[in-house]
Amino acid sequence: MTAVRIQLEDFSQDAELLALRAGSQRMGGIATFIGCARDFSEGREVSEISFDAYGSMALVEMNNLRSEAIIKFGLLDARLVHRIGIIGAGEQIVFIAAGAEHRAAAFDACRWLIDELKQRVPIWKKEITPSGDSWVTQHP
Amino acid sequence: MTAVRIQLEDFSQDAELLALRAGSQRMGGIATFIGCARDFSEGREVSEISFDAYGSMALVEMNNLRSEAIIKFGLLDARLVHRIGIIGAGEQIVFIAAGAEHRAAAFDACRWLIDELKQRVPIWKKEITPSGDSWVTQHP
Amino acid sequence: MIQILFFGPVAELTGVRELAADFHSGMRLQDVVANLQNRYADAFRGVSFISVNNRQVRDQLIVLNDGDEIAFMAKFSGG
Amino acid sequence: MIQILFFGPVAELTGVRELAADFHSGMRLQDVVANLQNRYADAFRGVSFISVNNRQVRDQLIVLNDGDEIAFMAKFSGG
Repeated sequence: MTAVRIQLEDFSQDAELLALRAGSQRMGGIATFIGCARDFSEGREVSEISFDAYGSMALVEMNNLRSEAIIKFGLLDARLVHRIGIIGAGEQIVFIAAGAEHRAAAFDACRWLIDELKQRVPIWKKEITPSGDSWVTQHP
Repeated sequence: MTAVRIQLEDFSQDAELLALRAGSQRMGGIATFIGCARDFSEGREVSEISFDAYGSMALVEMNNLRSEAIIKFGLLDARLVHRIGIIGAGEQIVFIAAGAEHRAAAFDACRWLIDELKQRVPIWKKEITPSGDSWVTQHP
Repeated sequence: MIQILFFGPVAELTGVRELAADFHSGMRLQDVVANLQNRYADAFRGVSFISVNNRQVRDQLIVLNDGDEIAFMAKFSGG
Repeated sequence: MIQILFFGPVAELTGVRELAADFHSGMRLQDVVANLQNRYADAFRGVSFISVNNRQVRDQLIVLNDGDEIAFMAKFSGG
């Protein structure tokens, strides 16, 4: 299971964290972020979200983000997983984990990774609602 | 499985996050923190860590922290789990999860919760090293 | 051949996800852009980023190579 | 009876985790503290917090009730 993936299937945090922790017993703090599909957005009910990605470029960008974060924050390791396809309300979309010796670096890196992912990774989401579908424009 | 626990056994993030997400499909962002036992601290190898807790007071404080965080950061839910007993190098010690509509509140709350837990919850750690044991004094 | 890719909101407006364009020596990115902008005016109003071979490119004067993969992309909204 | 608890580094120095003290009407926290500080001088140098019934207390003049649980605690180091 590679550290950076784009996949249709759901992910397991237990499996991801086991893989993250396997690399080093010097890891004192792990910060993770899980993005989920909300059932309500911009005043409308959302039944599911459809994700499209430019897979090859998204993987390049996600791998770059991981490498940059490891250097910038002095991480011991980091993982990024993004799902594509149709994701129902309440389901998991994205997983980020950053492991460091101490918690400050882990938190800073995790937040930076999800912020940058939203800016730099070519993935697009369409909200499917009872009153029609619409592509989402990111509000940073 | 209650949202705030002190226990000997290891915990599963998958189980904790399933419980966290069960409460609301409006949860767009979940930030978690996992603290692990490092194999090295203050220049010494650490083989395991022994935790002692004032269980009843620790539970009161952890429940207070959860309630305060939910109000202070507008969370949809939060969970705190702390292990006690003997924990080997590389193993998990503490789990914090904060779920909110948007990620900023989730990150802020998760970080606040682990910072406050270290200040307010009556738990003590002793590092067991090849050259002897020593109680840890917190460096905030 | 130059491979042209559309995704998400852009693909929805072009109605296609992939196109091929004939390559000719000295061909520049701006040549491909001008041609497609003409054909897919609506879709191109939503294009914010262009990549060549998985790398974002701002300078449309760059010279293309045979086999290049060009993507026209709306603002990202993953995560 | 007043129940007295020690944990972690404090318990290691007192050599006990629990003690019971006779309760008498009008008894104040400072009475318990003075008595124990005398008996366990070493351990008490490491005491940073005192709780009565799971709640931190700073005012040692508070009057105790029969059945109160008092804990003497070093600085916390959980997490």
